[in-house]
Amino acid sequence: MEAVELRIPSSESFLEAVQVFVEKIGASFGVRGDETTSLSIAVLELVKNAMEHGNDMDPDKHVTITISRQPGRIDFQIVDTGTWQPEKEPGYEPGEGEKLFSSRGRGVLIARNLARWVEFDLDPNGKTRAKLVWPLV
Amino acid sequence: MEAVELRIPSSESFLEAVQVFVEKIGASFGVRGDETTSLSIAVLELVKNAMEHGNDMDPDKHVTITISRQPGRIDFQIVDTGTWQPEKEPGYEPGEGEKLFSSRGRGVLIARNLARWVEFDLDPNGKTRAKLVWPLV
Amino acid sequence: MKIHEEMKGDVLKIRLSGKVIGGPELVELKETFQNAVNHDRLKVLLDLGGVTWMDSSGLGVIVSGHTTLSRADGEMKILNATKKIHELFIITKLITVFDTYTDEEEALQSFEE
Amino acid sequence: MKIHEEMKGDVLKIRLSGKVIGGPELVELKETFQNAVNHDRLKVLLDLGGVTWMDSSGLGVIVSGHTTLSRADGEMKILNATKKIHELFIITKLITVFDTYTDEEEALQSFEE
Ligand SMILES: Nc1ncnc2c1ncn2[C@@H]1O[C@H](COP(=O)(O)OP(=O)(O)O)[C@@H](O)[C@H]1O
Ligand SMILES: Nc1ncnc2c1ncn2[C@@H]1O[C@H](COP(=O)(O)OP(=O)(O)O)[C@@H](O)[C@H]1O
Repeated sequence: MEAVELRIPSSESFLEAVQVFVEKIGASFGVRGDETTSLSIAVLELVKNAMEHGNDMDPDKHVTITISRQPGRIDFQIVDTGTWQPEKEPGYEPGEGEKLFSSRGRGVLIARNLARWVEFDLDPNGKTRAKLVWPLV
Repeated sequence: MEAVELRIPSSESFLEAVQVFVEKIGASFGVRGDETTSLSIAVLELVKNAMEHGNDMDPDKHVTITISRQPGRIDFQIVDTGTWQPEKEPGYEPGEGEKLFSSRGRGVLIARNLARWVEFDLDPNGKTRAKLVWPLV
Repeated sequence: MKIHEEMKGDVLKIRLSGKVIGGPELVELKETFQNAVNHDRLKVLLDLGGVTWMDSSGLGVIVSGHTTLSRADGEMKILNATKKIHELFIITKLITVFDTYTDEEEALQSFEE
Repeated sequence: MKIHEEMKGDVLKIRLSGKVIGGPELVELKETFQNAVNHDRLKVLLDLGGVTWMDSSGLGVIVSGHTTLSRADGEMKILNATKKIHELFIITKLITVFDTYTDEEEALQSFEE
């Protein structure tokens, strides 16, 4: 089966639509009950980062979300128009080293903990790609 | 602003996700209260047709839904992998001429009446494209 | 969608509520009509008062329910369609197929004639 | 998200329920904390018992509420975090910043010390 793909302009106004969409797609792929909200929160943390840090909230820049069901898991890819490569910065762990009393800096950490596996690289076009894997039990 | 774009495999299992997505996007574009369900029903009639008649429910064939806000209206385009051209068949009006007691044949008619404007053509790649215009008041 | 069945004399009143739209739930509605015929309940009053939305698949199941009943010499009438649903019946010309009522007593009596 | 405020002696109990996640609603929560300080209500017990979900933006507003209160020599404590929310506090190390309680009486008394 082909992947599900969603392209949206960088604007807060679409976040709720993306959230309910991810929940319903998750459910249709077998994510159970209230787990669908954990899933959508994890994915949304990465989508918000892509809009904010990757695309500077510029509505002419879009974020692409690709969702594909694999045996035992769902793969999510979130691609923005930036070129961020945290795994290339030695010792950098997003979410670590941020100040404890900052009101920011917890998105990746939360996504990673909810999903268990989040990593970043560049897609074939050289753009920032966040990959999130959601285990299906 | 760029358009919102959604690509989904032809499978009934995604219809609910598409429906809530269309409702939320509609709301974020200014469609009011319970009108969002009228909108999503109209769009879903066309999406179901694209999956069924355009793509033979083959999950390896996808349907692409493009949503863009224009002054005073929202434009929807639903593209499948077929080459249906009803406007080229003289006198053909989908929904008319179907048998009254058939359990099928009312989708386009309903979409057209809810949205006021639905038409079909081929997209630049020669594929069936349904266009639906939703007025914003 | 919720389906509630109730006998009113010899008339089976089937009350639908919620969204009557495409999906697995429609199978249940189809079976409800089939069951009515199987149990010889041939006067069916379909109360749509609680229906918030209906799409072409929902209408399709109601039409085939009507056909199933007619073949068995039964009859289906419609009660309490809201403005929105009534419009659907007009658009699709189904208003010429179904007798529609807004008053339950009147609808029930119409089966006696 | 719903916000319910109630005085318990000199402690302001703020009960949140629903989803505490990014969006316009968080502004209201921010203002609730600011108002508490403006009205000299410096002992705040934040009851998260009804919170179903929280994301990084929700946590961020709670942290900045804590900061606002601390600057005014006030204090914020947490009551009734569910397992899921408690885990969020552990993941983000905020568990080292906030005193958390599961018993309201105990929480209220802790402000007296
Ligand atoms: N898609 C991205 N593109 C560029 N930088 C990013 C991206 N995602 C995260 N970052 C960087 O990682 C940091 C940590 O992100 P996060 O933990 O979500 O916290 P926050 O978004 O609140 O700053 C961000 O401040 C940003 O510098
Ligand atoms: N995307 C499409 N591609 C090919 N044929 C289509 C498409 N959409 C509609 N049609 C044709 O128009 C007819 C009427 O469609 P519709 O009114 O939705 O009723 P139904 O889908 O129940 O047959 C369909 O039976 C089909 O032949």
